[in-house]
Amino acid sequence: MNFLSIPVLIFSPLIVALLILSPFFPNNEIKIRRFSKAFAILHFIYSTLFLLFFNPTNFGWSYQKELTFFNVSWLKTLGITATFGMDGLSLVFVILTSFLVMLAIIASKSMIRTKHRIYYPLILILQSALLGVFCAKDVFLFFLFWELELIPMYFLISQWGDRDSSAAMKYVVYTFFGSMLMLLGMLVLYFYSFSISGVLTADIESLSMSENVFAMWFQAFIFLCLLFGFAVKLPIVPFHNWLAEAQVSSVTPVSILMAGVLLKMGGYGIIRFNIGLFPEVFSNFAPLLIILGVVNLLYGACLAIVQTDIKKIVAYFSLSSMGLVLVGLGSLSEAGFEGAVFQMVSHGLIASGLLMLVGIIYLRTKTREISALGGLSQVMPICMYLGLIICLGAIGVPLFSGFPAGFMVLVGLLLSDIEPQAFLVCMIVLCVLGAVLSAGYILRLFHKTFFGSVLSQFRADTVQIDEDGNEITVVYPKRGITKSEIVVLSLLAFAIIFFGVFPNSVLDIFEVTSDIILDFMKV
Amino acid sequence: MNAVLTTISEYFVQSIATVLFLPLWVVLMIFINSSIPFLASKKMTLNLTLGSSFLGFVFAVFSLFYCIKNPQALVENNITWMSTDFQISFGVFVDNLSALMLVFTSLICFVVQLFSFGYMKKDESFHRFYIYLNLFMFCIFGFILASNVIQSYVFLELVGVITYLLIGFWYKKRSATRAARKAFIINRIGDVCLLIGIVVLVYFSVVFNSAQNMVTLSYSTLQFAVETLYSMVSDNAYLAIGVLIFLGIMAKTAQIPMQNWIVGTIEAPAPATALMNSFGIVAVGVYLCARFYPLFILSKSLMIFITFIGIVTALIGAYVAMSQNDLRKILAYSTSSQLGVVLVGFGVGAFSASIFCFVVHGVTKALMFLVGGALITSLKNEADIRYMGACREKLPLYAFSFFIGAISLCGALFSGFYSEASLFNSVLDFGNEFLSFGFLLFVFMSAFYLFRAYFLIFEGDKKDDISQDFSEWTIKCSIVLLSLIVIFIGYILRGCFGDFIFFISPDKLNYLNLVQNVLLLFVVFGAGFIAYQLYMAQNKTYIILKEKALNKSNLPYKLSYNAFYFDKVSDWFAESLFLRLCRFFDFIEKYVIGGIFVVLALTTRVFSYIFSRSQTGNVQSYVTYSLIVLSGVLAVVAVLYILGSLMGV
Amino acid sequence: MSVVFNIGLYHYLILALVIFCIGLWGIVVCKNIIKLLVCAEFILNAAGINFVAFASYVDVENLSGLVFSLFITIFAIAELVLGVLLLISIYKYKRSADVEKLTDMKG
Amino acid sequence: MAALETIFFYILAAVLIVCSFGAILARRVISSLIFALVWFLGVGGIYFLLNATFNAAIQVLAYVSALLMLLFVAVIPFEKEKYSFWGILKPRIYISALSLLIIFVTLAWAIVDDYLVHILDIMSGGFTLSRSLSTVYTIGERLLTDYSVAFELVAFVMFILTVSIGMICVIKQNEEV
Repeated sequence: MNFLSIPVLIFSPLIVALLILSPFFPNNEIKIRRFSKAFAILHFIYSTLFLLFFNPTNFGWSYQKELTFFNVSWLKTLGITATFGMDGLSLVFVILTSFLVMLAIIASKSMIRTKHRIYYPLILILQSALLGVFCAKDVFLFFLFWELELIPMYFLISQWGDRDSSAAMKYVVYTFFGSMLMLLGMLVLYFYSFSISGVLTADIESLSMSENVFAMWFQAFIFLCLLFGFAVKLPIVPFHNWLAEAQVSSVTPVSILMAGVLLKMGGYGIIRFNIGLFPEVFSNFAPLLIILGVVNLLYGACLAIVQTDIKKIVAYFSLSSMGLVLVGLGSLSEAGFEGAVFQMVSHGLIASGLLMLVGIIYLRTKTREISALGGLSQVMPICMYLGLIICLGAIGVPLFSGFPAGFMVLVGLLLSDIEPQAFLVCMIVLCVLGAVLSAGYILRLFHKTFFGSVLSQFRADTVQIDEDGNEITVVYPKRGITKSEIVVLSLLAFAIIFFGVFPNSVLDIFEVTSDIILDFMKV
Repeated sequence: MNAVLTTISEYFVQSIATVLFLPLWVVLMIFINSSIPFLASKKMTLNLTLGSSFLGFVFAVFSLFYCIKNPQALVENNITWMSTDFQISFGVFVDNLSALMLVFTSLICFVVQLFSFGYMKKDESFHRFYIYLNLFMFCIFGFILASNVIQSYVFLELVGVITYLLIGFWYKKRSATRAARKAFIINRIGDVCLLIGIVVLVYFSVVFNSAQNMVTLSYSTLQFAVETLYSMVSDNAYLAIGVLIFLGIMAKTAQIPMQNWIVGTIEAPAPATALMNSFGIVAVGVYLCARFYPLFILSKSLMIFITFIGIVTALIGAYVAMSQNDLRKILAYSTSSQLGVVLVGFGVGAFSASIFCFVVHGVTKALMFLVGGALITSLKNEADIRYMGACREKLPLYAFSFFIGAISLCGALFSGFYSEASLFNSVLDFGNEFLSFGFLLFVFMSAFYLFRAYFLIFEGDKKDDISQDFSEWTIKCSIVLLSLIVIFIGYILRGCFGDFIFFISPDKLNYLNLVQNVLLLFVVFGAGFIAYQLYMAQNKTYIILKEKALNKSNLPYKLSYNAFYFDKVSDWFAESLFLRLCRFFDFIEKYVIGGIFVVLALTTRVFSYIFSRSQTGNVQSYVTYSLIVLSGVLAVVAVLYILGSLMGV
Repeated sequence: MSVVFNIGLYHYLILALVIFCIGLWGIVVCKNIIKLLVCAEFILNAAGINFVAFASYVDVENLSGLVFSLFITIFAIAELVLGVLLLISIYKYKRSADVEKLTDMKG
Repeated sequence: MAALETIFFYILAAVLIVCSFGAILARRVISSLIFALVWFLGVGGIYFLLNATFNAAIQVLAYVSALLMLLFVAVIPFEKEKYSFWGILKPRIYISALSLLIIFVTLAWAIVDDYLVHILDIMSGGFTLSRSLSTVYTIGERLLTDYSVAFELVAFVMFILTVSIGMICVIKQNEEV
C-alpha cells in the first residue's frame, strides 16, 4: 500500500520526458517510441493499482501526501502547500487520463512521422500536467498545473497539425483568457478567506469550510469568475469556438487527448470548485447551468448535422455530450450528478474512438470531406465492425457506455428539487431531442464513410514525409489497418461495452464522494 | 408421468436465463469458426444456430407447461445492474404471456434460420448473417423475459439496433443502408418518447414508494404502482404519460405517423424481413403494449386514442397495399395494417383476442414472406407482381403455401378465421358503428389485395422466364412446417386464449356468434370475387372499371401508390426546415463567434500601427513633446500649490 | 520702486532664465544647424551668467563661480568646433543643413 | 553710481534679449551669426557689470574669434539655403513657445518668491541675508562653496562624454557615405 504515492504518479512522466530529451538518450526513432510506449503502459498499470487499494468508503481525501520539497519559506507563509490528494472523483479521471495517454502513444506509431524526440516528451509532460490537475489539493497548485498543460498543447497542435492555421494560438488565447478570470476568483477567495478566518491557507478543504461566511453576492462573484474559467475549458456555448478548429488542425493522438481528457478538466473544476466550495450559490445557479447545458447539447447537435468535415462532426459531438454533463451537474440530485461524471468517462472513451476512426480514414484517403469518402468497409472490414461498436456507443444505445449516463441524467433531472416541474419536463424533452439528433449525425458519419459501393480515393500505401524530409511510402497490410490501430480501437470498444454492461463498476468508485458533496449541498 | 413433467418444467423455468445467454455463446462460436479460413463450414454455423433456437423452443414449451400447471406462479429473479439513489436491476420474469410469446418467437426463429441456410448459401457473408440472427434472438428473448420496464427498454433499443444491422446487411446497396438509417432513426424517436414516459414512471416510483429493496417498476408490481400513480396524478398528466409510452409502441408497430420505415425492411434478406415483420421488432411493440396494458386500461381517453390510431393505420395501410406492385411492399404494408387492427383490439378491451390475432398474424406473415422471398429468388430477383404469372405449374409448393397464408391472413379459413372472428365480435360488442364499419372495410381491403396478389402471381398468363425450381431441402421443409403451423395453430390455441392469456379475469373468447361470422365470411369472399373478376376473368364491365380506376393519373390511385406521400413530407421537413436552421447556426458559429476573435486580432494590429506612426524621427519634435509634458507638470504643481496656499492648509 | 532700481542677485537670475528659455525655444524652432549651435551657446552662457552673478553677490571672497563660468566658456567653444565638424560631414552626406532632413533614426 | 549701474543693466538685458530673438528668427544664417556676435558682447558687458572683468575679456575674445571662424569656414560656402517665409506657421513653434512661457513663469515665480521674501526683509529693516530661508540662495551658496569640486568634476565628465561622441560620429561618418 505504501508504494502507491501520488507525487510518483504525477512526476514520473515529467522525469521520463526529461530523460528522453536529455542528450544521452539514443536519438533513434524506434527506441524513443518503444520506450515511451512501455512507460505509458507501466504508468497505466500503476494507476489501476491505485484503484485496487482504494476503499471508496473512507471519508474525504485518501492517499493524501504532502510534498515538503517545495515548501520554501515564502510559500509557507502564504499558506500554499504542495499537497496532493485523491478521492473517488479524481481517481476515476486519473485512470481515464493514463488510459487515454497510453492509447494516444500507441496510436501515434503510424500517425507521427517527424520529430519523435520532441513529440513523445511533450505528450508525457502533458500527462503529468493533467494528472497534477486532478490530484491537486491546493488551489494555486491546481492553477499551476492548469496553466502547465497549455505549453505542450500549443506545440503539439501547431507543430504536428497543419502548420499555418491559427488554431493553436486561438486555443491558447481562449484558455488563457479563461484562466486569468479563474485566477482572479481564486485570489479574491484566498485573501477574503484570510481576512475572515485570519489564517492564510490555499487548501481546498479548509477554504470550503470558511467561505460560507461571505456575503451572498460576494460568493456569487467568485462563483462566476471560476465558472467562466471552467466554461472556456468545458466548452460552454459562447466560448466553445476554439474546439472545432483546434480539433481539425491537430494530429489524431493530440486530438484524442484534447477531446478525451482536456474537456474533463473543465467538468472536474466545476465539481471541485463551483459545487465543492459554493453549494448554496450553486443551487441558485443550477437552473442556469441546466439551460446552458441544454443549449450546448442542441447547438452542438445542430452544428454537427451540417458539417462536411468529419473531424468537425466529432468535435461538435463532444460539445453536445459535454452539454449533457452540464445538465447532469445542474440537476443537483445524486443520480444526475453521477450521470454527469459517468457521461464524462464514457464520452472520453467514445470521442477517442471516433477520433481514432477519423484519423485512420484520414491517413488512408488524405481527405476529411464527407462527400469524398465512402465504401471503406470493402477495404477494412475490421475497422467497420469496431467503428460500429463505437458509433453505437456514441448514439447511447443501451449495453453501451452512452446509455447509463443519459438515463441517469434524465432521471436525476426529474428527481432534482427545482420547483417548476414543467421547466424540468421540457428540459428533459430537449435533452432527449438531442439524443435523437445524435443518432442522426453519428449514423450519417458512419454511413458516408464506410458504406456505399463506390470506393473513395483509398490508397493502400500513403506517402509521408520522414524525419529528414525524404518521402517514404508506407504500405498498409491487406486488412487495411495496422496492428497498433487495431489494438487501440479494440481496447476502446471493449471499454465502451464493459462500462455499458457493468456501469456499477465505475459508479461505486465515486459514489461516496458524490454523496459527500451533495450532503454538503443539502445542509 | 405428470410429476416427472412438473419437476422437469420446474427445472427448465428456473434456468430460463440459459435461453438468453445461449445465443451469445453461439455468436462467439460462429465468430471463431468463421475466422479460421479453411475450417469455416457453413453447416457448423447452421447446426449451432438451430441448436440454440431449438433449445430455446424446448425451454419455452416447458415454461408454458409450467405456467399452465400453476397459473398464478410468477417466476422472477433479479441482479442489480445500476444503483444510484434508486436501484435498476436485470432479471427474468416468466408468466403466461411471456411463455407463450417465447414459444412462438423461438419457433419462428428456428424456421427462419432453417430457411436462411438455403437462401444465403451462396452469399459471401453467410456467417455474418447468422451472427446477426443469433444476436437478434438474444435481444428478443431478453426483451420477452424482461422483469422490469427499464430492462425491457434496454432490450427494446437493442432490437432496434439489430433491425438496423439486418436491414443494412447488404451494405453495398445504397438503398439498403438508407432504409436502415431511416428505420433506426424513426425507431429511435419512438424509443425516446418511451424513455421520457419511463423516466417519469421511475420518478414517481422512486418518490412515492421508495422502498429501497423493491426493484423499480418490475412487472409483477406494475399493477399496484400504476394504480397509486393514477390516484396521485391529475388526469391529463396521466394521459400525457400514457400517450408518451404509446408513442414508443406506435413507432415499433409502424403506426400512422411513423410507418414509412416498415417498407424499408424489405431491403433486408428475405428471412430477416420475415423475422422482423412477424415476431421481430413489431412483436416488441405489441408485447410492450400488452405489458403496459394495466396503465392504458385506467384512462378512458387513452383507450379511445389507441383505437383511433389503430383503425386509421389499418385503413391507410390496407388502402396503400391495394395498389402496390412489389410483392414484399404489399406484405410490409399489410403488416402495418394488421398491427393497426391488433391495437384496435387492445383499445377495444379485447386483450386476449388481440394477442391471439397478433400471434396468428405473425405466423402467417412469416410464412408469406418466406414464400415470397423464395419465389423472388427463383424468378431471378423479379419482385414486381405484374411481370409474374402462372407460377402455379412451375412452383406448386409455393403456390399452395402462399394460398394458405393468404386465406388465413384475411380471416377466411384456418387459424386466421378464429382470430379475425373473435376480434370482429369484440369490436361489434364495443358498439361503436364507425369502428365496426371501419373494421369491415379493413377486412374487405385486406382480402382484396391478398387475393389480387395471389391471382397476379400464380394464375394468369404464362411467363416463360421462370428458372428451375429453387430446390433446396431446407427451404422446402421450412415452408411446409410453417404451413402446417398456420393451418393448425388456430384450432389448437383457440381454447387457451380465453382462460390462459387474459388480463384480469378470464374472458371467454367468443368467436361462435354465427351471424357475425357469416357477415365476415361474406365480406371476405365478396372481396375475393371482385379480385377474381378484375384480374382473372375477361369480363368486359370489370375491364372498363379497371381502366378507369387504375389509370395512373387519378388522385386516389396516386395517393395509394405513393403511400400518402409520407416520405416526401418527412424529407421536405427534414431538408428545408431543419437543415436550413442548422446551416444558419453554422453560419453564426463561423462568422459571429469566430468573428469576435478575428476582430480582436485586427484592433490590436491597428493600434500598434497608429503608435508606430508617431515616431517621426525629427529630433526637434521630441524636444517639443518633452517640453509640453514638463510645462504641464509644472503648471499642475503650481496650481496645486496656489490652491493649497489659498485654502490655508 | 527700489526693486527696479538697485539691481540685486535676482535680477541677474531672472535675466539668465529669460535667455535660457529663449535658447531652448530657439533649439526647438530653428531649421538650420548653425542656428541650433548658436542657441546651444545661448543656453550655456545663460548658465555662465548665473554662476558669475552668484559669485559676485554671494561668496565674494574666493569667487569660485567665476572659475566655473570659465569652464563653461571653454566647453562652449569646444562644442562649437565639434558642431562645425558635424555640420561639414552632414552636409556632405545630406547635401543640406536642414534639421528636418535628418530623420534616419525613425521608429 | 548705482543709477548708472542699473541703466547699464537694463540696456544690456534689452540687447541680450533682442539679439537672441534676432539670431533665432533671422532668415539668413549670416545675419543670425552677427546677432550672435552682438549677443556675446552683451554677455561680456554683464560680466563687467558683475565686476568679473577677467571673465568678460576671455568671453569676448573667445567667442568673437570662434564665431568669426564659424562664419568664414562653415557659413559662407554653404549659404545657399533659403527658408520659406511660411515656415513660420509651423504649429510647433507656438506650442513650444507657450510651454516655455509656462516653464519660465513657474521658475521665475519660484525665484521671485525667494526674492520677495528677501525684499520684505530688507524693507522690514533688518538686512539679514542669512535669515532668509530662500532655497535658491542657500543652494547657490552651498553649491559654490562646499561642493564646487564635485560640481566641476561632473561638468568635466559631461564634457568628455560629448566630445567623445562627437569625435566618434566624425570618424565613423566617412564609412557609411
